Amino acid sequence: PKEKEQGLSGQLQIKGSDTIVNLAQVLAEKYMEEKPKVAVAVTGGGSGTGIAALINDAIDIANSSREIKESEINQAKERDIEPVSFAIGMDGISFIVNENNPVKDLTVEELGKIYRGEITNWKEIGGDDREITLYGRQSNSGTFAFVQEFVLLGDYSDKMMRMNGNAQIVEAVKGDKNSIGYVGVAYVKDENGNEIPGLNVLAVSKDANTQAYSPLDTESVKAGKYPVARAVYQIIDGKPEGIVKDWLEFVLSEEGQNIVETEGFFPVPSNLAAENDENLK
Amino acid sequence: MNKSTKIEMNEVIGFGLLRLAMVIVVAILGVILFDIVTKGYGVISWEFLTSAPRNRMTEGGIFPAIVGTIYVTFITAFLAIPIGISAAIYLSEYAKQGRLTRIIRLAIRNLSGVPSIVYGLFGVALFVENLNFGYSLLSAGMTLGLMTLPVVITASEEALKTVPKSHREGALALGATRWQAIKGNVLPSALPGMMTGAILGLSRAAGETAPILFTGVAFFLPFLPDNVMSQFMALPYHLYVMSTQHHSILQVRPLAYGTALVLITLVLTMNLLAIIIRYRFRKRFKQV
Amino acid sequence: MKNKKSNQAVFMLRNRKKSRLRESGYKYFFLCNGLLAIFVLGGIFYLLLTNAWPFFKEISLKEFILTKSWNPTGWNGASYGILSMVVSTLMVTFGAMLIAVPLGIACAAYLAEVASPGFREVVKPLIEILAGIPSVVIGFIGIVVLGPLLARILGTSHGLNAINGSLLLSIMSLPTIITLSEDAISSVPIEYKRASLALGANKWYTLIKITLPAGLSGIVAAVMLGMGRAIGETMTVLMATGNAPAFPTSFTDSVRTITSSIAIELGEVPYYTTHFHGLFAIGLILFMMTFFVNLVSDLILNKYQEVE
Amino acid sequence: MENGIPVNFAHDQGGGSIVARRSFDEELKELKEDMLKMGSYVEEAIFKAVRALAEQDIKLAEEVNQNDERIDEYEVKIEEKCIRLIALQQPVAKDLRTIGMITKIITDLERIGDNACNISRIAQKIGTEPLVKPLIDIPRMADLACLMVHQSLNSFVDQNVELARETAKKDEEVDLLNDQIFRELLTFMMADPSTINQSTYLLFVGRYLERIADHATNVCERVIYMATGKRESF
Amino acid sequence: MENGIPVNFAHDQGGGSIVARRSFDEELKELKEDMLKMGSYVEEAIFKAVRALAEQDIKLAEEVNQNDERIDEYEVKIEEKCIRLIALQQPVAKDLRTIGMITKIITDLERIGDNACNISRIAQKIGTEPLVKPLIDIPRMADLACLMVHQSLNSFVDQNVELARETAKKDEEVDLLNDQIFRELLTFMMADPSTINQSTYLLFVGRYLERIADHATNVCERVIYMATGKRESF
Amino acid sequence: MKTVNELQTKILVDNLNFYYGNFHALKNVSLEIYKNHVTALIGPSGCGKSTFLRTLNRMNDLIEGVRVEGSIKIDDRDIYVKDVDVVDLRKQIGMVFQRPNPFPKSIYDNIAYGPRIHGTKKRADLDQIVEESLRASALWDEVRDRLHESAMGLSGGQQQRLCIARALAVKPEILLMDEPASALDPIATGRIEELIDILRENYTIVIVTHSMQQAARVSDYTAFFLMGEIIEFDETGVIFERPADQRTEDYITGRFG
Amino acid sequence: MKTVNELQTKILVDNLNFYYGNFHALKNVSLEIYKNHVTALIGPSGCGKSTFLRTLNRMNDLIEGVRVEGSIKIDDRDIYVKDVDVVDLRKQIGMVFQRPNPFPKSIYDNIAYGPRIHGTKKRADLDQIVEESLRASALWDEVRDRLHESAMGLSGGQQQRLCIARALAVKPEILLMDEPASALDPIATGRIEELIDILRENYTIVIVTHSMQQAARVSDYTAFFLMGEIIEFDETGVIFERPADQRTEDYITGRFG
Ligand SMILES: Nc1ncnc2c1ncn2[C@@H]1O[C@H](COP(=O)(O)OP(=O)(O)OP(=O)(O)O)[C@@H](O)[C@H]1O
Ligand SMILES: Nc1ncnc2c1ncn2[C@@H]1O[C@H](COP(=O)(O)OP(=O)(O)OP(=O)(O)O)[C@@H](O)[C@H]1O
Ligand SMILES: [Mg+2]
Ligand SMILES: [Mg+2]
Ligand SMILES: O=P([O-])([O-])[O-]
Repeated sequence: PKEKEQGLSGQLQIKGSDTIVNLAQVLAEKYMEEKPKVAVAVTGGGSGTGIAALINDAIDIANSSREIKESEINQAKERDIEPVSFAIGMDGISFIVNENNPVKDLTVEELGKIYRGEITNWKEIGGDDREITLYGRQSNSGTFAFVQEFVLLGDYSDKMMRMNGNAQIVEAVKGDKNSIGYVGVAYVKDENGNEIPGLNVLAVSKDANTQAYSPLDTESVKAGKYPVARAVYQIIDGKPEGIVKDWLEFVLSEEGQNIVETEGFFPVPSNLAAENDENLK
Repeated sequence: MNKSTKIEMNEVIGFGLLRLAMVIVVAILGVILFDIVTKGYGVISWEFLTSAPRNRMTEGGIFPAIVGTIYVTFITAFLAIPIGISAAIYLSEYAKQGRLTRIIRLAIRNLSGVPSIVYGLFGVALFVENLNFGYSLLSAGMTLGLMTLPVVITASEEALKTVPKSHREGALALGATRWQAIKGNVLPSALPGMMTGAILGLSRAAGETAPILFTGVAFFLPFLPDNVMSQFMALPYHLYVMSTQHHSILQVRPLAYGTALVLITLVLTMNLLAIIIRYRFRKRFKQV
Repeated sequence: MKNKKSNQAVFMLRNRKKSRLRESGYKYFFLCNGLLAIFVLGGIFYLLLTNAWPFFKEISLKEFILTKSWNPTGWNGASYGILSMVVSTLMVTFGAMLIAVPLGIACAAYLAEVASPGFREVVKPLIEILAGIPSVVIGFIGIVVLGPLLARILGTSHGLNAINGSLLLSIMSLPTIITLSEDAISSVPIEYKRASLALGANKWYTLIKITLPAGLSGIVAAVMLGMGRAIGETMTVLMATGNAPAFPTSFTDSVRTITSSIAIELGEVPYYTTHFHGLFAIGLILFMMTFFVNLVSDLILNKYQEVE
Repeated sequence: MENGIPVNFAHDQGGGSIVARRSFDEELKELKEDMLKMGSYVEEAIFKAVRALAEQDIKLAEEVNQNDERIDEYEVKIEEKCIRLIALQQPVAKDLRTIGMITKIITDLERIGDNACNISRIAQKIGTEPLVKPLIDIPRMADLACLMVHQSLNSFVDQNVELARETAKKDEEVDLLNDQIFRELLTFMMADPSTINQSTYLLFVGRYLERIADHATNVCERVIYMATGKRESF
Repeated sequence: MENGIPVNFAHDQGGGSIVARRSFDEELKELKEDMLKMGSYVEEAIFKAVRALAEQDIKLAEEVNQNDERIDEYEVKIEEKCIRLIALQQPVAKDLRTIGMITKIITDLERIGDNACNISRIAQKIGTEPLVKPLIDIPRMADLACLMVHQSLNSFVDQNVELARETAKKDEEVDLLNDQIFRELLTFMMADPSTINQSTYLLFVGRYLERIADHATNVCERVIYMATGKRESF
Repeated sequence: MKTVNELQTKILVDNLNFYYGNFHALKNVSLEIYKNHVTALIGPSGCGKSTFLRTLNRMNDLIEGVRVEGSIKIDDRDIYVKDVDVVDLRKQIGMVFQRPNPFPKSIYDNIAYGPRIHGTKKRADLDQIVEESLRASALWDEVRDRLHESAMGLSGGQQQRLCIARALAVKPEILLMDEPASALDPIATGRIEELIDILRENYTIVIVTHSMQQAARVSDYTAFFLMGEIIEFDETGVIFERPADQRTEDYITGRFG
Repeated sequence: MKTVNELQTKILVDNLNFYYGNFHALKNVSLEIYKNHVTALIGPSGCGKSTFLRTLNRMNDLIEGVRVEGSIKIDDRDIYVKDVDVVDLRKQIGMVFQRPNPFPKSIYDNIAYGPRIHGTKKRADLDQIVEESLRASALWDEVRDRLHESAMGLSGGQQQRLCIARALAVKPEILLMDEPASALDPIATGRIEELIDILRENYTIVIVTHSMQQAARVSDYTAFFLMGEIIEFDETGVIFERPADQRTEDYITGRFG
């Protein structure tokens, strides 16, 4: 009976998305408070890394800030791995510039041009006469992939500096007047949900004719008005069982979703929540 | 007289340049150490050293990383030292001049030049994949062990070489077998030197990141590894994470400095140990 | 006397097969350990090669070497060219050597020839300390101290570029160059210097004309080894060079070296994909580059020891 | 001993460490002993020769003749030893002077021996033919010469300059005796030409003894020179 | 030369490299030359002494006496050189034997010189007192002795064993001459006792010349021994 | 030099040829080494003296690519036949090297080393052996009070005598010495020579030296080597004073080449 | 030994004291060194011979913490006063070391090194100096055909003569030699000694040696050092045969200590 009280015991290996690594870590800390016999290991490295590790059967849960690709599913299946994705929250990808940059909003198309290297000077889009320095993530990043898929629709400029993590981009942008970068929304907010100093979060509009929204504007993101919002996932192998199941239940519970929100993300929208429930059974 | 003053001038200028170079190098070292020590010092506390990271790693300490580094270094040592010393004994005591020996030596020298990231690749291919050790202390430790091997071999052989040939001949001429001569006359004299080399090699291993990156190190582990198949945290990787990937780098920068300070303290303590051993070893030989 | 006779030539009578067997046992045990070095090196080469092999089945060597861009996740299909990263690597290394070689040799000369023994005793361990500083720490310094500093000095918007990498790599390779060059200079027999001084040459002249030339091969070998270290260094460049995969055109460009490419991408790739094998292919190239450098320094060192 | 390290502990008994150049010092000592031995043979030769003459003992004279060979051999042997020692041990300073001295002293000794031999030959020639007069001065001279030889060697061995001077001074006495004998014999011969043959022989004997004393004086002079660095003439 | 390296090129003229032990060989050569020089003095002394006797030239006799010192000094000098050379250069084998030989030969030479001196002293003692008979055999003996001395030295320098043997054989001749002189003088003395004094002196002269020849023979014997390793007795 | 009535052959070398790879280092060397005598090997540098010495205790076995032909018999037993135990052979034949090479241990442990590896374990036995050996090498009085101090603290000459003591401690019958005094000053050299003089009574000694003078001072027999051949072997006195061969003469008089 | 009518003082050392830190290495040394003569310095190891030799060309200046008192005059000029040009001084005083130490350059460059640093640049001049120096050191004939080969390929004795030639090339008046033959074999030693014998005609030579025999072979005057003091200074013959001081006698006869 004592065992039951104390709950499950064992290890949980989580790896992947850098965007949500901190979220996962906080979740893990909280979870372990409740289930002290469970040890949760969290490792970053990027969504691709996590998925790769899952495919390589090295971990229990992969964090991903993008959907798993078809090709990855196929690879996984080749190895008898059955990836099942759970959306655990929403993220608005935030494009950021230095605080001294007069540019306040851009269209998705402009962003695409900037990152493809077609626009190289801020003056082309209403800024000062400065060459643009591009900061982005590395190819293992889900954010990288997401932006490529939904914003660029092409290749990143090879002048883009591939930073190792969201935070590094934030730091770089703060220090670089010419910069533009993209990070998960959680990285541009402080504990109280306010914009952190030293940078501007650009408002993004779908096209020249629509209104631009800021990812800091929770409501519009939730409402799906922010054009570069995405879900973030945890992917597991097969049906959830045991600790994994327990963990996912915790994450998707109210408590879990509160943490998601305090960490700067947005809770799982209902359509996805239903899918999750389906998968959890 | 004129000419000789000219000569003096070139001496003054030349040595001035040399001195300047020295100052620059020492200054670099000074700046690095000063920066890390002054900024890291404030963070160091008992709690920092003995607790796990908390609250998105913005609080708490680096205990699992310290322990992980120590564990992985031990595995490295277990692999590299016995093999390294044995190989050195072979080379210095048994090997005959020949193609095989030449190849072994060449292999060792090249191994020591192989980039650490290539060891990482090798570790992934061999330990993680082929031998199926997975992401674990064992994979990482073995990878580091192989990387350290050439350092230990070279240093041990060097130490063996400082033992005069006459000690061996003296023993053999008394009717000692080869192993007796090595055990009784060569190893005792060479041991401190071997230890020096081994420790230097290990200190390098303890500070390495690239080889463990894909073989077993974890971003966050709230617990200590309990067996060799566990993942682990390590100081260098922790520092890497804290300075490039953390949620809010600026917020944890003091912790990063603290980690850097602990890391270099660990590494430099090992170095210092090696230097001290060597110094005493040299002194002993000087008496000779 | 009789007694003595029977004692004579005992060496004939005993035949210690057992102990001889044991002796050769020891020998073979140690031999195995020695052979391990070959196995490891061979193993590295073999695994690199076998893991790179599938890659070369898909991508021709020519394409691999001559294509500038390395973009396995390219929008219009992957491209696997290492030219940019090889050039970046060489550039950063070259820059590092440009700084480290004169500085290192000068320091070595200072330590060996000018410094008082007390100073030397203090500074040599310090240099070793410099060697002992882990590369992440150096990279960290590159990000937090050197990067902003460079940005200010160069007037660029950021400091994560080839110069930063070169400077950090020069710091990484300085200890190697200094210590080995110092050894080479110190091992120049003092008799040479004495002779020169006794002929009325001053110390500077002696250093330039006698000591350095006499130690040259050792110094060259030291430089080569330092270079090897710079080429193979991973974390520092990964953290401090900006990692832009573009073909570099100047030292203020951000660059991505071979090592950082591997370090970045190895984590993300699903195993046994073309990309995965491609990383082993660039690992192989890196391995061969350092192998070559080491081989050359080895040859120099060997020759130098022969002369001695 | 069967089980122990076979060794000669002789040199260890002193309890101290071996002194430097032990073997050289020993060889030098041996050399001096050889020289003294040779000296004693020479003295014996003089003594016996003169007795053979005085007592007309032909056999004794014969013996002296034979022993002379031994003396000659000794000289050769010692001289070779000296040269060998110099060549092998490279002595310098006092050691070298000592060995140099010995090579000279043995030459003197050998010549003394020759003179003794000459005397014994004369004893043989005279044979049993009655002596022209009983020999008194000649034995006295012989005793004196013997003494000189003996003392000169001692002065060398002990490095005793005083003794050397004293001994050298005796040469005068010998010379006087010789002159006396010469004159006496001349008188004899003139008085009785039939004694001429024998007297002539005896004249030679005197001359020989005088030469012996001269050689002993030589030795003394050398001892003095070696010790003081000054050449004194007697 | 002011600007050049000051140097003595003498040794370079051969065009080849310096031969090993050049200085030692030179010193050895010098030593031999000294010995020959000493030999020539000795020959001169014999010659002059006998002439002084025959021609009753007291001044010449005096000269011989004085020159004897020179001979003695030569002996000392050469002997010291020999010892020095052995001590400094550690010669072995033939070199050592040669030097050893020289030390012995000069002893012989010195004794020959002494004998010559003795003769000249006798010439002084006889003074202008008319000679009992014109000297014929004595100069002949002297010539022979001189020749022997000369040839013995040559045989040494040239390592000529044949010459040494031939020379040594002459000793017999000298001995015969001496016997002849002895008998002759005895007859004289018996016939006329007033000649006893002078005759005795001349007896001694014969004896001295005979000794000279003996010494020359010694030298020859040594040359033969050195070359052949065998002792031949003459 | 002692003239000895009865010469017993201790080592008989017959037609020995030795090759380092293709280099013919010893050519048809035949030699008798007499019991309780000192035999000196002289000859110009590189003539094969050390090589020859090392063939006697098979130290050359340690070098690669060497080849031995001919026979060496010690006490009538060939040491180059198959089943000879080299370890025992070396025990029987002590060796002293050019440079004093004490182990960096205490004086006591240096000497006890040999007996220990050959099985003597008891302290009392070892004590006795150490004392005997040190006495035999005329070092006892100098070191008796510091047996447990490091041997490295001894002077060069003392170290060399220690090495001799170390060799004696395993009770060899033969002592090989390769230029044992060449690293020593004249005074220390003198002591070593005296020691050899004492040891000759109980051991058969073969000594390599560069100096004819030294050979003459210490040895009874001398062999002159030239380019791997023995040119002359005779009593030392003969070699020293009247060598038979002109080449010997040239070498020892310093007129070589 | 040559007896010389008129002795000219070349170096006058007056009451010289030398300290290594607190260690008093030379004590009240006074000595005259005569022009065109060879002066030998002998004495036991550590007595200060080398130190003294190095005070003469101020090579000791290179050591830290040393102190010199007293005066050394060369040709009546004090070399320890302030404005002495040490470079010129060393040019005037050649030095030859214990171990042959040719530079790892060609024979030619070795010898041309000194003249070059002192300003001779013309090839013809250098050629001449090289030939002259090599002739003077009796090496010309042996190396004339291989001037541009490495000096390291010469034998030890040749190397030492090369070092002498190198010293001669800067046209010194004085040659200091610190045990110049101690690393050489007897034959090479003999050649060096002969060379000294030739050079004495034109140079003032000071030579340190450990061997009284060598001193006696090559030198005219000898100074005996003991614990930093000059115990005796006299003509070599006198020191060799009848030294005045018992300590000298004890040292040279090998009965020291
Ligand atoms: N290990 C080896 N391999 C090849 N040749 C060798 C070896 N050892 C010696 N030699 C050669 O054998 C010859 C004889 O060498 P050895 O050492 O016996 O000479 P040595 O007479 O002792 O000379 P030294 O007096 O210089 O000691 C030399 O020509 C040497 O070069
Ligand atoms: N650089 C130095 N620092 C301190 N002491 C020194 C130094 N050089 C020499 N000495 C000491 O000075 C003394 C004299 O040394 P020096 O080298 O002149 O002796 P030496 O007579 O040449 O001896 P050797 O014959 O061994 O060459 C020695 O006691 C030595 O220990
Ligand atoms: Mg040898
Ligand atoms: Mg010295
Ligand atoms: O770190 P990512 O969320 O961009 O994969």
